[in-house]
Amino acid sequence: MDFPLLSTVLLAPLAAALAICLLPRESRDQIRMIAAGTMTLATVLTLYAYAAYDTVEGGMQFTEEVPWITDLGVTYALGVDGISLPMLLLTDVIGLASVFSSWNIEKRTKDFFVLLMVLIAGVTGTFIARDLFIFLLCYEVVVIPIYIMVLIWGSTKRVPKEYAGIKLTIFLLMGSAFMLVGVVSLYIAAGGDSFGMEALAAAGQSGVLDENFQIFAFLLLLLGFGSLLSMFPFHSWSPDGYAGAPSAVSMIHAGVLKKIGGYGLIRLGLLVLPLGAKFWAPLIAALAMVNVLYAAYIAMVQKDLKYIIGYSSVSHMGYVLLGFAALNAVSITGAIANMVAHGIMASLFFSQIGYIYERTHLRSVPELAGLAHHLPRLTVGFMLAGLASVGLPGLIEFVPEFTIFVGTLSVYPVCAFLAIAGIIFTALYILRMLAKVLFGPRVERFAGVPDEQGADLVPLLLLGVFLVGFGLFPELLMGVIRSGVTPLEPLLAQLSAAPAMLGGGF
Amino acid sequence: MDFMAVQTEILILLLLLSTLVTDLAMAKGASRRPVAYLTAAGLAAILAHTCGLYHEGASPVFYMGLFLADNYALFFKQLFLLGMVFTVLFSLDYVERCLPHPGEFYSLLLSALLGMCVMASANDFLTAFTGLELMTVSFYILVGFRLSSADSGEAAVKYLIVGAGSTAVMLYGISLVYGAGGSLDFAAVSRNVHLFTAVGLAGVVLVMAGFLFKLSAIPFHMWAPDVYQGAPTPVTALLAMASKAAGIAVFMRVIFTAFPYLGEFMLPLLKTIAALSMIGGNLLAIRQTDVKRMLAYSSIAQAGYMMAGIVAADYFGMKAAMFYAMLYVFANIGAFAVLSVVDAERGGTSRRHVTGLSQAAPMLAAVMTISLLSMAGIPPTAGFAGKIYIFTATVERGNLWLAVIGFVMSMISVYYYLQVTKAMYRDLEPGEETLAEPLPVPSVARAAALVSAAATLAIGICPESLAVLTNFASQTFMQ
Amino acid sequence: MFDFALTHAWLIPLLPALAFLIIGLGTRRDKDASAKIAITFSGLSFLLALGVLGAVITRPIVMADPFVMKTLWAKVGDIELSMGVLVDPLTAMMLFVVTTVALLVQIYSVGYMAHDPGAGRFFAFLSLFAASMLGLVLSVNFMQMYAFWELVGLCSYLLIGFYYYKDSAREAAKKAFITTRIGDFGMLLGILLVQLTFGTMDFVELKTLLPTYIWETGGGILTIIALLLFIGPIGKSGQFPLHVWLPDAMEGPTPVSALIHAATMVVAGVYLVGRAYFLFSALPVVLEVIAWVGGFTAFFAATIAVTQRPFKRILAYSTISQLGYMMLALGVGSLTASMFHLMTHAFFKALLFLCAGAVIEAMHEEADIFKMGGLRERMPVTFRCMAIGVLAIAGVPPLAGFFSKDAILAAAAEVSLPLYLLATATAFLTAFYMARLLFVAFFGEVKPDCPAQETNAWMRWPLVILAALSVVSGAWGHFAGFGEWIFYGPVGEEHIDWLIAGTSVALTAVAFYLAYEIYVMKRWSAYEISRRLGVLYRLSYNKYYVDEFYTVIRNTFVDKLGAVLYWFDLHVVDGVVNGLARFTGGLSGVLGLAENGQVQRYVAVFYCGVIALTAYSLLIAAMLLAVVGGAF
Amino acid sequence: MMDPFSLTFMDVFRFATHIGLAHFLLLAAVLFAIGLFGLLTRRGLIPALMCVELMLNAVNLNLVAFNRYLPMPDLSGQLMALFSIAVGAAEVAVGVALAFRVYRDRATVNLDDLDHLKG
Repeated sequence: MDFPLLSTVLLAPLAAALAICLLPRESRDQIRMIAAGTMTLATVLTLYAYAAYDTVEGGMQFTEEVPWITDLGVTYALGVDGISLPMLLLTDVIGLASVFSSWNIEKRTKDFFVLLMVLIAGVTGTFIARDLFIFLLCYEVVVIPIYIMVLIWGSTKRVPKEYAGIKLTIFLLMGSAFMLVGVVSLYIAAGGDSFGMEALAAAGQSGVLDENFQIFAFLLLLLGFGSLLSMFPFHSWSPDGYAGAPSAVSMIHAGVLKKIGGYGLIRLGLLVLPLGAKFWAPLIAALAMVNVLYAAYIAMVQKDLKYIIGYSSVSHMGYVLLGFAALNAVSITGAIANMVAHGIMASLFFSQIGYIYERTHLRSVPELAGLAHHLPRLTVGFMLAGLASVGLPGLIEFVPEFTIFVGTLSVYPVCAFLAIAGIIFTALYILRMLAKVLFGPRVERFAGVPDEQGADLVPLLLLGVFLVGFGLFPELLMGVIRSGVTPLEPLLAQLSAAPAMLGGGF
Repeated sequence: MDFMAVQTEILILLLLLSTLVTDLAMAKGASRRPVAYLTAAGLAAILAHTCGLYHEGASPVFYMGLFLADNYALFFKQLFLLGMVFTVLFSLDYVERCLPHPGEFYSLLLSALLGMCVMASANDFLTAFTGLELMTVSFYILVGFRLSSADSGEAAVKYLIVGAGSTAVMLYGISLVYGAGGSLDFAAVSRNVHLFTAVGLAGVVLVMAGFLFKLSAIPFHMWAPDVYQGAPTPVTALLAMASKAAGIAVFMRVIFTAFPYLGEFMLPLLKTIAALSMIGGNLLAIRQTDVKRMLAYSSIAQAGYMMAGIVAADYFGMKAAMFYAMLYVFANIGAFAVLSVVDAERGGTSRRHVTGLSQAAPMLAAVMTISLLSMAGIPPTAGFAGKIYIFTATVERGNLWLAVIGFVMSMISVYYYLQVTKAMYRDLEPGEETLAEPLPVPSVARAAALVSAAATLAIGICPESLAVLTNFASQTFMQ
Repeated sequence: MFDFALTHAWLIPLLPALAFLIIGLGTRRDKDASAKIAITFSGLSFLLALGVLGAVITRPIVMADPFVMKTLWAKVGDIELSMGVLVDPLTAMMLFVVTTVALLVQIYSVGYMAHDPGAGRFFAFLSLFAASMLGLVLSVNFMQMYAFWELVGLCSYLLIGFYYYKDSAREAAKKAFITTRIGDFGMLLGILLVQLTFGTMDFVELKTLLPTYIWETGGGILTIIALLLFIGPIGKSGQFPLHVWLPDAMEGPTPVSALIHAATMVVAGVYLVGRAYFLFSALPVVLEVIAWVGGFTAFFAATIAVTQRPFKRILAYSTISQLGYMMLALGVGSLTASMFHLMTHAFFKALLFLCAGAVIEAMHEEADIFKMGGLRERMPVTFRCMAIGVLAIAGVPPLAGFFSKDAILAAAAEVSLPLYLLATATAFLTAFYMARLLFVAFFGEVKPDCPAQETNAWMRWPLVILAALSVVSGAWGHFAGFGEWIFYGPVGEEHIDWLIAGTSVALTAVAFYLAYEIYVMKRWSAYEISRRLGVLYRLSYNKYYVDEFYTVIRNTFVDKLGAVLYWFDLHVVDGVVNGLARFTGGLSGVLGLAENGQVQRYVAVFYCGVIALTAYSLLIAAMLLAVVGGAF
Repeated sequence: MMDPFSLTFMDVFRFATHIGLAHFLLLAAVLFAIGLFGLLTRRGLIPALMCVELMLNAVNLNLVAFNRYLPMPDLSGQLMALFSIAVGAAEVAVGVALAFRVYRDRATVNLDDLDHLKG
């Protein structure tokens, strides 16, 4: 390892945060430029890593290892494989887009970008960590900046932003409390000498951790990752939180942070506690099905754009959960791909909603109409995101969704059937929203609203490129993910051979 | 009679005397800043001196094993010294403005410190008791030191009444243990089989009650909120970190040297108390609007966490508790440094008083947030590493439920810590604009706050250094 | 040259896609340039399609041995999702039809959209549609077909909603998308089951795997798969009960109606069944379902068309009806007849719609046929083309419709008498309402303020070409051996059953006569007749209240249920969360009550703790005593 | 340990006439309890301090009695009692000083009235 690429990607935002700290409050332009420059650098490096990743060889690449806390067995170990690399890419792309989405923030600009950079660094860390301690550390680092950002730059709609912020924070932290217990007991049970994910996974798969323990520990992890992934009934923080948060936070939160839940379930739940995963999978599948339909139904009666997308993302996370629960190579590939797809799509949505809100201070569907007349670019952004979330081919969501369906239908026929029915409801609420907001007669009130240009256009272009690019050439995404999932196949085969315990066949 | 064993105490005593003399020598009404600088410089020098006292092998003992200057004691003494130095520094301005007779204030701080150091080194009940009382009586006065505030007097009286009651209980316990164990020496007591009789066991629990009072563990916590709230802010800081740490120091030594064979008997008790403290402290803190009072409840919960480390009853747990005690010092310094400045400038420590601090003094707000997050155990602050140490030790001994309570309650605690953060960071409402005006922050206090926050982050990111120290200290003790 | 076309068949969808990109990213604002680009690329695509047709004929490529090229699109697990081209006579015919109609419609649109500021966007969408439809036609597997199936649905959505500022257009677009989505849901399930059952979605592979599978395991699951797959065509091809979107889709610009909602996209469902006919034909139950759905839809839609007034809506119901015919043909086992009718229908229905466009444009967006009249004189070319279209669809020999419809009737007669009767009745109704349309709009007096003028050349020439195709395609297909070219199973005998043909021609004549008497000679009052028919008339006029039924369903099962669930979310799920928070806060308050400031209370609590501890220690001591014995 | 039900009159008599360790312990316990009772019930600050003093003296009695009656190696119990007396004195001194201070602030030394800090 010559150049510490991942460390650079991880630490660059922190360095930027520090640099911004040292600037005077008034130099807003420099602050923005630093943030944008740093994120561009990180994105370019990540893209390089994505391109240079050897999918044939697979496994952890770009690894870095420095012993850190020896008496706990913590190592500063970074690395990416086919599962984490797409997530890393997602993080940096959305991070970059969110910087531009926040371009026009004039209120306490300095504080905002410091927090945003810390947030991005935290999320980045969770995906590239190969050590559980670092994973947890980075994850929890993220929560507090979000709270402060909601508090200062958030907006009060259905619920006060203070409520939304604290709900989100406490919910996630409560989840992480269970997760911490799970992780600590895991660490002890595996011998208490290493937090390294590979070491723990080896312990889990070789039978050092007995089945009862795995079942128990997985439940704890599920509580943590499940609430992060807004699994029913732990989802209620998510729409409120997104509605309260400034758009950059919504973007990162819906786009990336939520995915830590799915990523963690695979990285820890499946790899370290395979028997636990096997035990709880049917329950997860049932809840996933509820997620898909329940949230879609609720999204249908929402008025606030952010609530619609909030519930929509709860609904989409149901597919991810379902993919996970089916525990086969295809469905898990689909789950990972779906996380990427939803990340790009949801953050595009939030950036566009953010733009509307910034310019009109309106977010309620009944109050908006006919924006297509005045804001054609925004319309394109909205349509792209909307159509992607409907699952149209040529856009990013199609192949992942299809993959999940293929992977799950044979395992959980009923759940999958109902979840697939979700595509109808998704179409229903998305199209209703698009129709109402974008189309219809010209409304003179919006005549003076300028269309997106300059920095405002960047999120649309950036996310749009990935939305369409991965849609038209899914192998760019699926190839990398496949190299990450292929090593799991023996484990998954072993699992599927074992009988289901919690009443299979939902 | 190895006087080298008591060199730290002797130095502190000398410093104490010199502050008294200096104070007397100075003109009436003159600023007592020189005394403060003398105190701080002297303490810093002693702290530097103690760094050289860590040793391998046998520890120096003073007078028939009454007083043991081992690495364990040394660690805690450094902890007290550290807390004291920072407190003196960040409260310079506060003391000058809010307290009468600042010279005597420093002398009393030093006598409390002396008491703590004696406690840390105590190797029999007599020494422990003496140290404890030296500290406690000094604190009675310190708590009531803010003559301008009636609350301060009330707090002192309450502390005195409850504290005297607890002293009586502890003494009664000591007398029973003495009767059963036939000695006041820890090691001698531990060897006496009569400790397992009704008298012996009753004595043991009464002694423990006395120490638990110092730790303000539930149900011996009732005094803490009132006293913390009423006391002058620097004194509150010391109560929270140093007094508590001294309690922990002597408590652990008593448990592990005097009653080492009583594990089966005591552990369920201690676990219950730890759990109660974690739950009760955090729950009670939720409704508080005064930050100092909230920190009092929070300190009850912190005592619970440290006890959770102690009940692991092994080297790891002890190390974890020591680690936690140390990082708690830094967290407290940060929080109270900010509070002292706010208290001095705005005349109070309620949430109302810290409102808008992120604009009035962004650095202080950041330090406050970091310190509170460290108490809550959110990374990358030291508290996270501390909690991981404590609860890995706890889980390792099979007490998973304690870890569940600990983690869940610490997340609940984030709620009330964030209420403070919220007050500092939220948008100001109309009519509150004055709160955004820059707050004059004394440079020494600023430096102290910054250093503590930096230390909190440094320990959080790189816990190894401190862990090595605690390892070393606890190992020699366990031999 | 033909080989070049064949090996570059993938360019056929790609060229219009390219046009979409160029227009979308570049020339969107420049109407003329956009039109030129769209037409150029469509033209190239048309030429390639002709080349492919040539290759299929000359090589020859037969149904049993298609030409296949494919490339890996994405690989998940061990499932390979590929994209590619499959060329056989069926494909070639479809390519020809689609590219021809698309090209003509685009030319027509130059005239039609001349004054619309959004013309650039229009051409972009049309190109995208052509690309998607051609991709669908060339599909090598179910996944590809589903992908393009969705894309044509998208284009349809975009084009129906082209006049996005009109509420009705916006609603119609939404309705179209969602209704077809319901069908897609079934189809997606079917496709997934195909993949799970056979481990492949490739048409060629499936075709070889299927017989063994049926032989080994029977048809149980296959029947389910096929029925699920068929839900897709029900949605897309406007079969009952998912036909409701198609009449509303006429909100789009008329060229769109011609291209998408008459000639090409709506037949995608028929094409899918045709493409997967190896599967459907192996399952008699499914075939029966298809036949009855088709037959019923054909008749049902025809009865509605009889009473409608808007020009395009009549044509829309006519389309539904004709699609029903095609399904019927498939259901009774004649791929040939179905595809034949598909082709002829594409030409004459496109013709009819383009005529409709011309008329409506000339009438300044007036759509009600009873407000027209005498257009024959004002728009002679349009009238002649329209007449040809009407005669063709009515099945008057020797126009195209005669041959294809006759083939269907003959096939139906072979299988089932009720179906045959249903189809014949439909034929009668078709002739009647088409005649009604023609007579009401084009005959009679010219209304006083009628603004109609003959259309411009851009619009006229495509009409003429389509009219010519409507005349010759039937005879050409019949005599050139369509049935030996596109078929499944044994080669069908190409002959005309004179009894059946005679019956239908006679019925057509009667229908024309009746219409003439009612609407031109006014011998009987149309109003009187409708009044006499009473309920039947109202049912037909109100489209059997299917829309209203769906509205009720949607209101109760979607919106109301959504509201209920939202309530549940707010008050139960969130209620628990908030309740827990409130409980914790409340607990804090209650516990805080102990802290009342009274120091003696504090001391008391302290001593309670001490007493509890002491009691515990004494208990332990007693237990120790009991175990060990001895005394202090 | 004696079984209370098998106590004879002689046992009671012996206990009443032969003063030993048990008597001192009992006395100390009673004194302690009295002090505690006073601490909990007396409303004045000064009486409360006196009660604390009583409790401390009970402990001293204990220590001295143990040292006298049990075979102890040294005089540490008595030593402890001396320390305890000193500490008690210090506490009372501080206590009285605080009483003055509180009286100056609040014009009362009634413990019930010192309830500004609560909640």
